[in-house]
Amino acid sequence: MNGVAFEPGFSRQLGDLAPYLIVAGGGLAAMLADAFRHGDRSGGLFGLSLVTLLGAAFAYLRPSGSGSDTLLGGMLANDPYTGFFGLLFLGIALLTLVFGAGPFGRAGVRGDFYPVLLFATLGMMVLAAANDFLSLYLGLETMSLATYVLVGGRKGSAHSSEAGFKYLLLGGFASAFLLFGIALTFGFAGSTSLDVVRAALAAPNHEAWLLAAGGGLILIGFGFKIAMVPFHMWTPDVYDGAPSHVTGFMATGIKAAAFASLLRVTLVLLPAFSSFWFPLLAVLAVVTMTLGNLVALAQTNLKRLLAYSSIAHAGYLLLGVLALLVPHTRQGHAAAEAAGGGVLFYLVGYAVMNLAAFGIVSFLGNPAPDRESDADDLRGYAGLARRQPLAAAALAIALFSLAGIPPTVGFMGKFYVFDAVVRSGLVPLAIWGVVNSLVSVYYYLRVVVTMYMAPADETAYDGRSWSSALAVSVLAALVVVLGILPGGVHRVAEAAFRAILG
Amino acid sequence: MSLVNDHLLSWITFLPLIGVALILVLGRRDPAARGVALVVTLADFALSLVPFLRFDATYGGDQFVERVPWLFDGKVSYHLGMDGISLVLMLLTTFLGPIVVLSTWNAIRERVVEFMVFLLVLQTAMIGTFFVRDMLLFYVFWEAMLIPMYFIIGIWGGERRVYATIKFFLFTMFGSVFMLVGILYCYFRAGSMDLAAFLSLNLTRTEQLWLFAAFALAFAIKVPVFPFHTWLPDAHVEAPTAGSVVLASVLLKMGTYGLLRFAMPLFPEAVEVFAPWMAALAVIGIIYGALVAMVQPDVKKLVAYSSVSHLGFVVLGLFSLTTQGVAGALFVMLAHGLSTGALFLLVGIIYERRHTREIAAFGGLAHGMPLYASAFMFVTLASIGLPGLCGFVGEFLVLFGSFQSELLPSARLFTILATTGVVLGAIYMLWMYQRVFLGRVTNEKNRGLPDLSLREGLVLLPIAIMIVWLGVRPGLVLDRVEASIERVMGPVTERYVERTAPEASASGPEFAFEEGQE
Amino acid sequence: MESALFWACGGTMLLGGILMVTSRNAVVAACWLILSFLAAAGIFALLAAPFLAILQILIYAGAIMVLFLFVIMMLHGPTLDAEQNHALPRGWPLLVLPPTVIGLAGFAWLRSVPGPTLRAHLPEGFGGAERVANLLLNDYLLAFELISVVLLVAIIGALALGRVERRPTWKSR
Amino acid sequence: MEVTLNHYLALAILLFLTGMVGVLVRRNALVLLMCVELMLCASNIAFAVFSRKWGTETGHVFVLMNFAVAAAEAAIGLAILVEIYRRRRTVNVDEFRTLKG
Amino acid sequence: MNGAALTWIVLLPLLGATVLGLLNRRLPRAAAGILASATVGGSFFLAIRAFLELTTQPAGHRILAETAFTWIGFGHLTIDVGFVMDPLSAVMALVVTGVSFLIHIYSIGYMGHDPGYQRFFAYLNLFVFFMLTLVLGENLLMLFVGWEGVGLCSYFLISFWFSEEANAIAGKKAFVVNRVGDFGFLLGILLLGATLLPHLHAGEGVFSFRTLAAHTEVLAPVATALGLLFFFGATGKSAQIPLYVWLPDAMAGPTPVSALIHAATMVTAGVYMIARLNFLYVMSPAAMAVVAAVGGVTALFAATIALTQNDIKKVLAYSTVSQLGYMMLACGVGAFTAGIFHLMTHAFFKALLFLGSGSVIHAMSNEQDMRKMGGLAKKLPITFWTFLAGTFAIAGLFPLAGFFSKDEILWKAFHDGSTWLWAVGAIAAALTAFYMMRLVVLTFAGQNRASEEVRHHIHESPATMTFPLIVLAVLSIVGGWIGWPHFLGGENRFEAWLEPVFHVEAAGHVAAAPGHQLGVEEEPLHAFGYTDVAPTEVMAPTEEPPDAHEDPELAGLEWTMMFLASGIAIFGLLAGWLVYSRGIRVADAGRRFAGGFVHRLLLNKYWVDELYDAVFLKPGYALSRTVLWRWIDRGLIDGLLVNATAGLVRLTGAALRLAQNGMIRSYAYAFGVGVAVFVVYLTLSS
Repeated sequence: MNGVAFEPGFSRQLGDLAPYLIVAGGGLAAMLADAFRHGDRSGGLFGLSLVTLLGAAFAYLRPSGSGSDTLLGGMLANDPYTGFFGLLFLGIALLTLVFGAGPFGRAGVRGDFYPVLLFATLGMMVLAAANDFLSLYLGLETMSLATYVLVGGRKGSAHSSEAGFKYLLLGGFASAFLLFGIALTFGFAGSTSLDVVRAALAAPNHEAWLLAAGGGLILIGFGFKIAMVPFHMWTPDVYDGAPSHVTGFMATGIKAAAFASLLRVTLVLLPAFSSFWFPLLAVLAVVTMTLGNLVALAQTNLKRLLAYSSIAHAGYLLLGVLALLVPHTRQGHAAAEAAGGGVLFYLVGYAVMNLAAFGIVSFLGNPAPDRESDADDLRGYAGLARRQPLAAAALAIALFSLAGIPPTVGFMGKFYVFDAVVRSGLVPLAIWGVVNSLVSVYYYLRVVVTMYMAPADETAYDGRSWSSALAVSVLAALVVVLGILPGGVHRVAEAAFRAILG
Repeated sequence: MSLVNDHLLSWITFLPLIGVALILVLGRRDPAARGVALVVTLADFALSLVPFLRFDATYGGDQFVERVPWLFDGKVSYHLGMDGISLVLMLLTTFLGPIVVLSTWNAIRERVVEFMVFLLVLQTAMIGTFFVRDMLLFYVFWEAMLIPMYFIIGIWGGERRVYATIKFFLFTMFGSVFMLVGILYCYFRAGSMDLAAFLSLNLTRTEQLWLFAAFALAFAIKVPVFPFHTWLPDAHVEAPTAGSVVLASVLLKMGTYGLLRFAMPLFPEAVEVFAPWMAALAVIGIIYGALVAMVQPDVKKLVAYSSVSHLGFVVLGLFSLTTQGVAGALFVMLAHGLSTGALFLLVGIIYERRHTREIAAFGGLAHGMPLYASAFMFVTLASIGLPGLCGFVGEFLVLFGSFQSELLPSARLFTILATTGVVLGAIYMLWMYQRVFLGRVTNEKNRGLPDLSLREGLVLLPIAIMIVWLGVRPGLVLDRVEASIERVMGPVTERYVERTAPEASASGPEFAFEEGQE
Repeated sequence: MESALFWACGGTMLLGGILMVTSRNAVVAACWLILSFLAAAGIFALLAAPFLAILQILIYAGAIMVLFLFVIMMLHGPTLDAEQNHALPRGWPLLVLPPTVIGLAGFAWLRSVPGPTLRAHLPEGFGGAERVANLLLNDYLLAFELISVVLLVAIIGALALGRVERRPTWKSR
Repeated sequence: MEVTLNHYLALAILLFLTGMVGVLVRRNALVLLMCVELMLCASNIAFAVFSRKWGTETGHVFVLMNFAVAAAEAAIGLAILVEIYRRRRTVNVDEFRTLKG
Repeated sequence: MNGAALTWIVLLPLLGATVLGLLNRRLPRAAAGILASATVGGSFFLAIRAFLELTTQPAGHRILAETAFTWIGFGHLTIDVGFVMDPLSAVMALVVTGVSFLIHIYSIGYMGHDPGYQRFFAYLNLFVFFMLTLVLGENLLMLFVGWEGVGLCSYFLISFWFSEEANAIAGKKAFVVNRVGDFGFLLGILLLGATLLPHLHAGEGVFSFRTLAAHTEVLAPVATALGLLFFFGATGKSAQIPLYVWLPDAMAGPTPVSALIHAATMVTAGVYMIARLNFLYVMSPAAMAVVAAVGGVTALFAATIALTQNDIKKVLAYSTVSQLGYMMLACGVGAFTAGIFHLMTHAFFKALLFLGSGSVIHAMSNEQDMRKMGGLAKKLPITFWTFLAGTFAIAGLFPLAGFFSKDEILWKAFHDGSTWLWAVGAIAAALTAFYMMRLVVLTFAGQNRASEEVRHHIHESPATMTFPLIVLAVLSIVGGWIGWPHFLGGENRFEAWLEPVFHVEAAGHVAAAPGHQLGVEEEPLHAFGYTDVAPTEVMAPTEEPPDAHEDPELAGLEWTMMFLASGIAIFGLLAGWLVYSRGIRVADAGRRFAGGFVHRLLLNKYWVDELYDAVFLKPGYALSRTVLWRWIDRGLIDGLLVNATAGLVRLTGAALRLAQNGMIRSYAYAFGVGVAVFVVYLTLSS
């Protein structure tokens, strides 16, 4: 029995493992540094984390050293898809760092924030790269556990603890389903490796029922993470209770990671999914976006509003996944590429615009990041356009983008996804999708109305942070730039997806 | 110079955006923003005269074409072009640009920088919409128009501005999202977003019906065609003067322009089926708009409903499916742009002085403000289609076209009903005029109001000149659009020629919804 | 023999579970759960997983449940006011409806498919510490490393969240 | 009657559902956490039985990992619970509802 | 002669109007009056020159044409801006410019103290411009431009004193009622265009009278529809039933306006149009019959109302309506020449009467109620005598202008129409004579009934006002002589002059004959005279003109009818004189006739205004306000479809929000339900 470590190419694999190693090492270092640091300043930790993230990003950008498709005996995939998402997660983490801690480590930010954030990022990276249900599960749990800590970790906040507990309990609940599903899949194929499962599916097998059930339960597990109805109930409460920068991290990172993994698993379990689960999934996608948008209409809390909007967006993204499940899409390679590339692009765009939004919510809550309430009450945004025109403009751009109005990245994302949906012949779904985005316009506009058209009142938020402002400005600019010139990113996304399409 | 020459349309489109950059660079100083906006819009107008002068009226296709691949290796491209139809509507837009800027001198005192920025962005989006020849790009410009207008109404509007602006936004979005699906479907079928590729599609009858419905809904809401019009009065009443002017003069034309440019040539078979329905809605709009305008207590609302009526003529002209009718429709678009724009400017002027638009609050204004009253009367006459002013030519051509239309079933009935709009138009406009301007001064507040100032006169004068010019020499427009209209309407009229030549085909004007999506 | 053991262990497990769910007192519930876990060790043993059986007792029944008991005691009052009289809320039949449906469907489904007998030949030392450890440190090296990260997160998290100075150090590798 | 894979699977399902019922009906946060543990344990049994079926220890590794995850989850969960208890003096999950709507 | 003469005839007044309008009060009052009069005078002068030039041409070639530019050119459709003068438009142009010139001069005095002096003249000049466009326009659409333009000026001038709400309302009413007529006119134009366009070459002016006349065979099938539509337009402008209601109200304008626009010129535009389109009408006996009937009934109807009115201008207004009915009657029986002849003479004497009444009103300090007048003959001698001349002229006393024209109409009605049309006309003539005499008696005879202060200010008007009176009085007396009929030994130059335009009169009867079809093979009738065909050939169908001066039997009949008509006129005049100067009791008895109902009926103008108000205006307003706006717009569309849908969506959202109750267990429950759905779905589908 030869272990992975003794494979001949292991040393070369190390180069490809560098991103994971760097982030893990950075996390450890941060943990230690936190333990031994003195005083309240955490500038060093910030620097360390920053360097870690940049280093990992750099490592991703290096050409692959091993030339192998998988790493560590097939546990992790080593393909552009992984790199695409890895870079996305690192970017998200970087921005979360800026929003959460400020440039020099904001006073009052606890030291554990840095290592936990890095570990969560590591979990996402592993999840996106996982080529084996074991690594998938562990990546997921690493990410989740770290996120529980981040969510519940606001000092002295009842909301934060409550959100953390809700997330943890329901997360554990969902993990159990996922785990059971993996068990059944394992029972079907005799291995947890995705490659083996794929091969087992190709061979004739009379135990397809195991796979069908297992696939369903896995879908439920992912459904929880991506906030698919009816597994979405945690989303608003947790988004609301978590510190704003963490909410941004969750809304963008976790969703992207879950979709990254879901797409990979989908492609593996495609026969089961498309024959068994397609109609139900279609219904749930429709219900997801509809419910998300409808309930968002009734919100007066910006974070909750964005939470419901994120549920709705999960619905749009699911449409892209559905397009993959349609038989003739699968046959036409280009159509499948369009669908996957669309979803990937959408995730990037969604990250950009949502981070911009949460970034603003986060820094408006300054200078007391740990106080009980965030800058989340819509009324506090009244007259923001007069007090902080830049922030208001950036938030407005982000919201228009979320609503899918050109020329923003949100529109292009919808365009790519709906294009794929229409190509797969799912025109009614596309119609329902656009009707939903119409409904969503209403509540996004309401926020803009409050910022631009309502008179300011005394309780209005007025936090400031130049670094966050800079980051948000860059993001807002990116929203527009990617809305006008999406071609490059989309090409990369398509290429990344092509890698797992096989 | 070739940098400008080869990209003339881009320059015209994006010059206002350069103005935006300039305003932002200069910082938050109001006078500078106003100045920059005025200079930029003037420059844009001047620049827009270049293609006007160099335009080849004998050629109906696109001129000054620019095409750069954008997405999907050029399946989606940055494709601009200009034919006669685009030319005249673009000129209307650039012509009104400086006028609108100038009209805000007193009306907009708060957040001037933002206002000018939004105005210029809007200008770019509107001009671009007339030029684009790529469907995705068209959709981008089409939707992008909403944002600045949304802010203009929402920030500088009246009491119920938020309701109005959201209504405006949602109504327009409501239609256009279906159009987006339609565009995507055509793209899927054509493999390219280029308008030319769409035009060469061979769609089945069922496809055409659905797609036309999707496109037409988007445009009908924007026009607005009855019964999708209710956003318009609200938007107009709440919008600041400049917003109303742009809204009425240019934005509404987007809908009819879209029908003409896209919905009709792309789906000729469906056009035939839908033409009677659209014409019926148009006629209803004409009469209904006029009747409802008549009973409005608010001057601006009255003018808004009159827009519904006028644009009914445009739609009727388009769906007369004759070149005369279409030319008339185009002309009404221009005429309505001028006259209703001027009406809104005039209403804005009195609103600045009195801070009300209630008809009942006025009376006898002609005593104190003879110049203003004369100007208002002049524009009123243009609006009700007095021969010799611009309104008549368009309405006449529309009616003429629709009356002799052979493609539109019961065209004559529609025309006869539409003609009553001529009577009703006179009723509501003159009645309003009588109540506002004539009679004794009953309200003391209406005494001693200053008459038109020099600036206000300057704002109105160019419009007045154009109203007369177009009324007396409509050839200015008609000559330039003739070839283009024939080309654009080609797919529709060809079918007729094809069909009448051998024998009549069996297709009746029934909906084929039950056939469903293939 | 195997059959009897299965029914005994399985029955015990299920009983423990049900009693845990229905007992008002959290301490009692924890005890029932421990019973259930102990029985689970038996099941593991039956399934040729001796290593798992041992760890089940050590970690689950031992460490984790001790932690639970510890926290229960710390949080004063093992029984909730709300659950003073009945562990189950009113309307619980409605609440257990979805699990019941799932269960019925599951059983219908299990009955409809043939159940393979578990008599496959197993290699020597199957499920023993050595073989498992070998696998863990070779093929699943990544998992092994990752689980350490998970535990690390748990440690940091628990430290940061709970502010309880003495954290469960027993969990370190 | 011979014990087949389906019997073990049925046991796992039953245990899983028992845990699920517990999550649905109980109000004591601690019991809720325990119920989740029971559900994880049920999954572990499923893994073990499939490992037995295929004669591979992959399932065992999975179960092993699961122990650690369960422990980590319990640790964090309890830590949060302690924090909540400090503020609210209750572990009744029905009262954890300041966030809603 | 300068080629641009026609254009200048039209443009001169526009020039004046522009200068006056732009400079307005910056222009000295004197200069304004002179400028306005001068431009119209210039037009008059040019019109005379053009007319003289026309007379030098042979009968079939009396045509002057100028095309300025193509107005609307699109595809096949060409509409030019151009002017043309043929015998008919020459007559019209002369009448228009001439009378306008006189009235401009009159206005210098009459409006002397009005603050809106310059504005008044601007409008007046603008009116002349549009009227000349109407008359001289080369095509139907130009006619329409003028048609609309004069309506607009009429609107301006009626509501000239806009301080009075009533004046403003009257102006609006005039415009709107005219627009109702225009509805028909426009439809006629559309039908005409649609019918004609497919038969034309590119560049051929589709509405050009020349084209129309050349394509009568194309128009024949739709002639009735066209005739009726155009006539509907004419009922608006020329104040016929049912659209006459605006004209009496239009008396709210200054008196010169009433004289010029609402008596002499604009209101006759409808008659002119029908005469101009005579070739169309002769193809449709039905349309002709309608025209005749409506004209006759209007003549009688308005005359009865005029009997009871007390406002001096109102009497004249109804009289105008009545006289316009005469003209229509003439056109309707195919006597276009007679109609135009009466148009001209009417322009003279009705302008005279209005100006005279203006002089009276001026003298009476703007009093218009005849009951407060009386005995003015001595104080206003010029006014009185000229007014009397006008009265006799309108009554149709030989040999005043009215006699010839009215007699001709009655004769034609009898001869070419029917006895009942003649009877209607005759009764109307009697009534006309009666109420005119009533007016003269109440105004000029007896004692003055005005207040002391008013009486103190009574004085004869200045020369600028009396001069036009005198000129018009002379014209009213001698103006008819150019149409001295053959049977009285005259030559009827007027008829001869218009011959080329109306030569189809006879042909019309041919066409009207049952069973006769205007075949394509037949030489089209070149009514407009732009034909290349030699005049003799053109005259071919009219070898037998209906003058019948060679037929002694007809002449005898004509004599009889003439005496009858004159007798009627004299009877009416005498009756009026007797009733109102001596036997007031007789008048009282008349008032009490049939319980006073008839009197009330007439005094209230048959309640037609009230009827229209109740049938059209009020329901229309209520429909618009309540049903369309409140119910459909706000209620149905905005309320139910838009806001209610939006509200429903929001409500659904709010309701769904309740599910998010914050309880972990319910979240888990939702999760569990979801799982159950999955499982059940799987069970069912496998």
